[in-house]
Amino acid sequence: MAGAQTHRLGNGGLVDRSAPLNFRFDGKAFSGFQGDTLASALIANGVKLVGRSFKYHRPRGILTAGSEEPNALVELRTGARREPNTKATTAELYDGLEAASQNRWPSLRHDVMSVNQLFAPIFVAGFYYKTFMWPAKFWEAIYEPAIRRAAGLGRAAGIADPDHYDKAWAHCDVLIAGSGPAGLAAALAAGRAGARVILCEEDFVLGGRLLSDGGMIDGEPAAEWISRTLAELAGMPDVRVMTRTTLFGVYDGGTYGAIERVNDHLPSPPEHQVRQRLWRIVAKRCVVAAGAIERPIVFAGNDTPGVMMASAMRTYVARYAATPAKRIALFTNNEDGWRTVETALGAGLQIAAVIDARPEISPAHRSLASKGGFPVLHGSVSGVDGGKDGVRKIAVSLTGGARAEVEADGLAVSGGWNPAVGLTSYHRGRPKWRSDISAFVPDGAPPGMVAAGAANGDFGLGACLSQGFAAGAAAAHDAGRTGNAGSAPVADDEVFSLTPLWHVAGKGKAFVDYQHDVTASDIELAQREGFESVEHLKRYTTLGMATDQGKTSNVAGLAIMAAVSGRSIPETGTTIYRPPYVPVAIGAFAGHHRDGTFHATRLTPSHHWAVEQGAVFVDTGLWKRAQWYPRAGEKDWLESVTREVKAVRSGVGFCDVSTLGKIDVHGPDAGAFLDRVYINTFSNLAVGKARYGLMLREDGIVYDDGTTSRLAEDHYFLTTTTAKAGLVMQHLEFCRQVLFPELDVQLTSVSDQWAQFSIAGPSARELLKQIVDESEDLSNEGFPFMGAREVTLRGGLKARLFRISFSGEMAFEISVPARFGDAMARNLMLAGAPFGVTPYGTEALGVMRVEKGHIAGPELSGTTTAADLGLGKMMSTKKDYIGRVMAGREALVAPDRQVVVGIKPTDETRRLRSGAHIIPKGQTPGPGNDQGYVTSVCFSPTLNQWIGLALVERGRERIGEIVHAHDPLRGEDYDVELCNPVFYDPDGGRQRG
Amino acid sequence: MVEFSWVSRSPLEHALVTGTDGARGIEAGISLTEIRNFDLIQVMARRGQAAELGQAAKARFGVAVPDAPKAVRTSDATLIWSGPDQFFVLSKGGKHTMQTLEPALSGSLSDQSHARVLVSISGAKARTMLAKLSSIDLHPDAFPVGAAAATSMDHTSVTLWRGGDRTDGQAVFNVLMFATFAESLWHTMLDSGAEYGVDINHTERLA
Amino acid sequence: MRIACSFCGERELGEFTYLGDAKPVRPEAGASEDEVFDYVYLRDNVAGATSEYWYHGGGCRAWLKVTRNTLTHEISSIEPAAGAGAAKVGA
Amino acid sequence: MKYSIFSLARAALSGHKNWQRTWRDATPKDRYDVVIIGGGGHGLATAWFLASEYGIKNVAVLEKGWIGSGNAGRNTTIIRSNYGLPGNTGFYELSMKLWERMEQDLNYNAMVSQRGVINLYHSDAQRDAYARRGNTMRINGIDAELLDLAAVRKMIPFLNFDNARFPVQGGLLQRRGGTARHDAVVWGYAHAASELGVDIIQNCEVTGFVRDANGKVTGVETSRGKIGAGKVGMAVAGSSSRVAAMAGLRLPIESHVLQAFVSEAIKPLIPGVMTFGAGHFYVSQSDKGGLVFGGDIDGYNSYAQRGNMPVMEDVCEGGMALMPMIGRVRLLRQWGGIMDMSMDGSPIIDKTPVDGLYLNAGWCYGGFKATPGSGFVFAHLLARDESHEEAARFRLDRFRTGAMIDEKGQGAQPNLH
Repeated sequence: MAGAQTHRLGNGGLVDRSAPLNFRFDGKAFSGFQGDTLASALIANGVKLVGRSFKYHRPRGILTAGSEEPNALVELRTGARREPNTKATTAELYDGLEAASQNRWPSLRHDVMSVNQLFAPIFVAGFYYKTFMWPAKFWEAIYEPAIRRAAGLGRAAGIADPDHYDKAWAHCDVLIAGSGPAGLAAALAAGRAGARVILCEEDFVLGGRLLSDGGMIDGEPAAEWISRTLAELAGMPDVRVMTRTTLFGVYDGGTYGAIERVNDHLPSPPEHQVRQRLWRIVAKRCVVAAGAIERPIVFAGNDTPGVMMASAMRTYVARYAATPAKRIALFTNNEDGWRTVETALGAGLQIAAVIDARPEISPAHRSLASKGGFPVLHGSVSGVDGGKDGVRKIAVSLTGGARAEVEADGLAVSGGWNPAVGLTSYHRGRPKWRSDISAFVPDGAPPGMVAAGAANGDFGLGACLSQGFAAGAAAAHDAGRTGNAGSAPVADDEVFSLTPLWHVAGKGKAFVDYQHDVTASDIELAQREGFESVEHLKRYTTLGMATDQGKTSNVAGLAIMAAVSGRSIPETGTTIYRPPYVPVAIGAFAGHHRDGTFHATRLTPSHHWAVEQGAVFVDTGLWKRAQWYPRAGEKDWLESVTREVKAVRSGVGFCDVSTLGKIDVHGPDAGAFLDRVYINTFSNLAVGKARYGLMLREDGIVYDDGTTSRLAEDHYFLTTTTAKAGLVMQHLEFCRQVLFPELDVQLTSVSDQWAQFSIAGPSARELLKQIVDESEDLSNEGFPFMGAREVTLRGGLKARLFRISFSGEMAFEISVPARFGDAMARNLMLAGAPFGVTPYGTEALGVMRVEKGHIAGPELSGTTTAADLGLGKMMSTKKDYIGRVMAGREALVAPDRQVVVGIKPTDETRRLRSGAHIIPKGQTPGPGNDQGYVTSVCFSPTLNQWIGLALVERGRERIGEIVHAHDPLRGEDYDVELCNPVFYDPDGGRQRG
Repeated sequence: MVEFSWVSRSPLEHALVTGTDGARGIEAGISLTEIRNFDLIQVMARRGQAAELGQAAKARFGVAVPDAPKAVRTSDATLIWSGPDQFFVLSKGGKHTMQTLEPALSGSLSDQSHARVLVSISGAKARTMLAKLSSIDLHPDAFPVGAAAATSMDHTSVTLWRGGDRTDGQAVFNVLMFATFAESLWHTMLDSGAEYGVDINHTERLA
Repeated sequence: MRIACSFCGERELGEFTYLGDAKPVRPEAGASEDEVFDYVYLRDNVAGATSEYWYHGGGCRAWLKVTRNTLTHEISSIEPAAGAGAAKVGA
Repeated sequence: MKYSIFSLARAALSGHKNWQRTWRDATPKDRYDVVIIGGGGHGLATAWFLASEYGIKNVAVLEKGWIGSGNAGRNTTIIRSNYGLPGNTGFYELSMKLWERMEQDLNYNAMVSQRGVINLYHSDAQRDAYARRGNTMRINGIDAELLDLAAVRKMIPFLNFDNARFPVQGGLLQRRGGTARHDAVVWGYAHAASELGVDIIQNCEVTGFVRDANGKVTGVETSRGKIGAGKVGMAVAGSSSRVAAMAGLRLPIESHVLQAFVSEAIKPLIPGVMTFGAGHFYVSQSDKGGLVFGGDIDGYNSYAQRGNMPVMEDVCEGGMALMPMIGRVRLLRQWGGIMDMSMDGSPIIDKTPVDGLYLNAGWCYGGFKATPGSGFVFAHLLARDESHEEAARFRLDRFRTGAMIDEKGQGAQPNLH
């Protein structure tokens, strides 16, 4: 067993002495017990120096025993699991734990950067805004890298997080934050009333301050009351108690965020389990029983290791049986601090003195002091003599001006308590000042939320229990649960008398924000320079911006600002409280949405067949589409694609086009409806016919295109582009439900119902004949270009057949119910074998569409008009339709607009690239002559050269002109000829034939 | 002349491996069963005709069509609310098809039999696992037998409803998901259930 | 945020898509360019309660008219779009 | 007071007791030549340029809260000039050039840090779009490089290249892009403007416009009384519609919430600014060590300055998809700003139909990088009564004429820009 736990009491505490745990801190071996935090275990081993501060690299010890800790931050774990800035005060000890101090070099004891303290006279708040400006180039080169290296705290792992996270939803009537007396009482009341309750506790043990402070409830010791209460709650099936879970935020509509540290108390998560889980909790009501945070007093040397919050000191002694010091002094301005004296005495520790800033103390405490044999000094701590190894001596300014010294190895400090007002303030509410406790308390809260107990500024045990119980009962009632809650647990209230004391003037640095090294004089400087608004103060000094978000520092900072600016604390106000309440791992917010499961994947009906064929896939939105089908011996994608295109143009090929959006448009007004959403007319389309349609946005710009067929008088089948499928459905529903509700039309997405294949090439009809029933007439007369009808396939399966062509060849699209899509691909291969059928992918599809001059995504850029795309003639003048009026605006019909043209390089061997710009030949490229750009390019096997489409100013008037393609990004410049965008079969004979 | 075989393949045929997945050595907390042989017809009322459609459907199925998010079982079909004035007719393959329903129901009908995959989820940890996928409150009081929801899982639209309990009293949740998303969502389900252990099956029988 | 869909009940924000202000009404056919411009481009952009269109695309695909306070996100009323479902609208 | 290492050292000797206010605490005068509404970066920069470039020093900046309390104080501090459309390209480059001399101009260290901005692409189509944009930049004399996969791997080796749903294929890099310390920009302009005589008046909310018989704006009503003005300039992005409404104007603008996030401070991890092309996520690391990141707007109109969880999750999902090494880094703080989302995603800097009232608005989520440029051209407009040539396309009537500047091609739907 490593280490001797020299500072562990012989008995007591909530640690399991039968379960010793080994751990390392900065490479040194120690031991602790199950039930320890890393901080309590370090204390039990006599470790005082645990970290270095942000700016001055001052030695720091453990200040608190909770999630408000500013000092004791470590790098926990190693390798890919290294977690920087982990609070030792909340990290549960496990066997084999490894932690390292951070922000120091080469070691914690000997940190070279502590030289910064020598420059402290210059490194005041905001000093960097006033210097490092000359020479200008030095900022990025010298100053900034140095600042960045010095700043930051721990080191992130730098390699992928190996652990898993997930996210879950929970629903309840009453959500409770905190399991102290108020939280447990709230849970009892709500649970008894029949409410569905979720109680979140960030600690791994339930009980909150009761675990450290004890007390008597309903006549029995607190520990027994906790057990009895937990047993009762465990018997309620709709009460869920979640430990290691922090409620971190409240969002709209009663949605709360919580983080559950499922397996952080283990070296690594067990197989199939997550490290952490993000909860989205939907609650009708929420009781915030998150307690309060004890606040420091600002005095010189208050950051010396060994200076600790009084409540934390007694938590370590009482809960963990670990002794931060043997001879303790207490500096308090309130009654509560004295409890640390009682706890310490009870554990057999020495009290060196109590320095009480109040004018009076109670007779009970006076007699305690005389019994304990320690002096009570009326006054304040004005300095601390000590260093890395802790406190040695404490200087006291006595009321009346005299000075005293106290020898002690630990100083407990209590400046009073600040209710945890985060959750109640996250909807930009500002807390209000309560002068009897000199603290901000919630002033209202987000809808459905209420604070109770210490979180509401009522610190007495009796008040916590009664308020918590009442809040729980009321919350259940509001949520419609009317069962009998019974009576509230009862306890006495302790006296809480406090004389505000924020800052003791003295020589030496007095820290307000420990982690960010913000001192009282920094706040005074900020005021002097006009940064009086609390938000300016925060931003100028960085007060409250550290990993603890000012939980221990903000109010003291405000109080000092108030004092120097001559305003009251409530006049000075608070900054805005922002979630999360504690920092939350980014991985938890992502859950399983990372790596290959970042987004869902959509597969076409023939996907697995294409995998068998060795297809290369491309991501298109969420789809995986076959991009091309390489064959043995082909040296690159271009060779494969060229083969596929040639095969289609000379024989026949097929391509899965199921990714197109497909919508059934039903109803007697279906035609009238389509007339309003397309620029062209569909009401006059004959049954059994298909027509290409173009729709605009209301602003007159082209939205989407596709082919729509009329399958029956009251049934159209509409297709959209792959990219816009979902959006077009949404748009059409808007048109149906909002714009044209008088029309009797129904819309259903049938995108996934149909596997759709394009079959293209001179042999397409011959191939099809093999597949459809022989009774089907596929002749040009029986089924002409733009025909659409149901057909029966051999074997009896019904399919929809469309005579439409994207490739420019004689082509069909055939739809079969999707579960037959795989069989369809296989059958097309079989049926097409005699014709040399070739499956082709999206690249070949793209090549053929460019050869044909069809527009696609790059031309449908959201800034082009129908006329820009050469489709202006489709715009009906006989009807109203979406986008009609705005399309007529002067800039959208201007003669110098960029319009689609074809381009081919004058050097036929030259490759084209999309994104090159078009400049008039002979001119030097500049903003004044940038006339357009290349939208789509391909190598055309048919023309045996690269061709492309471009958007070019007045392009259609300039056919035949040689212009310059300018591509400085890729260092290319060459001439291209503007040409008709239809490179292949411009008369369309092939597709009609 | 080549003989074609028209084999129907479930979108999950590749991904679904019968057996167990995830945690072993414990009784599986999740049971996932894909139901493969069903007909699913979406029926939408025409404007002003919801009542007529309801009457026709009642005549056909013997029960009132759900007018709120619910699933109603009849002797040979389940009618599942899918939106205002619209519902699904889910039946064993070949039972209620476009051909049989179109003449009987005066609405707009679309065949969705191939557009969806049907998975039923049960087991002691079913609700716990579904809490990772669904934002719907599945507490027995909030989502009793017959409750239904048109909702989303993993940003993907699904229809979720609670069927009749298993003979051992465990709740059964049915999910209709889009076919082209099914493999992806299936893997997400397996991931969500892995820590509880998952029993995987498929069946041709619609319960 | 949670939105109580008129048909599905209360659902989480992620199931909905926002469009915008529900006050502007699409001008009738034959309206002038100025009128349509006003409809398409100009907004009151109210700081306070305002009526707006949301789409329950992750659920029942109904368009909803939601009255929501843009300062607090509080929703005070929700009604379906006139043409949601099969109700007869107009003559 | 001149700021330098020497003044700091001198001040240290006296315990920093002699520093003056960074800007004067001015009391409103009866009348100014120009009143700027809005003490954010744009308003203060406008005032400084009016005083320093155009010699107009009788200027007041009215701020309803504390200066920098709007979007200037709650953004992700990115500066860049990588725009692709005429109107934007030249303007943002003008702004970038002003960033490059800001600290010397203002005698204030705004920590302008040109460590590069890279927009990653994940598909051929995205590459082509970036190629088009990058070439536009180059044609306008702006630095841009198109990196292929190998070059990105070399530059940012820690991205998820091998196990990604949408693998990175390359990126468009602007090396001169980077970040600046947002608050310091505000304070620097305030400091420098105040030194030139500009009155900066905090806690002064404009409640109405004073109009003469012809309707011309001749001053403003404020919470601190009536203030006369030769001209009034609005630079109140986030509140543009509300202030314009006081003058009877309706704008092509909606207010939306954009969330941003910062992590705990960690040692240097990320170079420059990176934008994920297959999801909504961009990130940089502050000098203090926090990862500053954000993503898409929440998508609904809001003045609440806070957002909801779906976007927060979406952003972190993007982050984890791009660089799963940040899984154990903790998100420290989440906040929201009000974006002045215009109908084409580009700003408006123009006269209004109301005589004497000038508009600077519609910055969407890109206003910070524009700060110096916006101040410069708005000052030009106010001083000369005509648009600066680099802002000539930011006209208010462009929506009426159809001359939109729509980089994303999303049309008149602000939440999609």
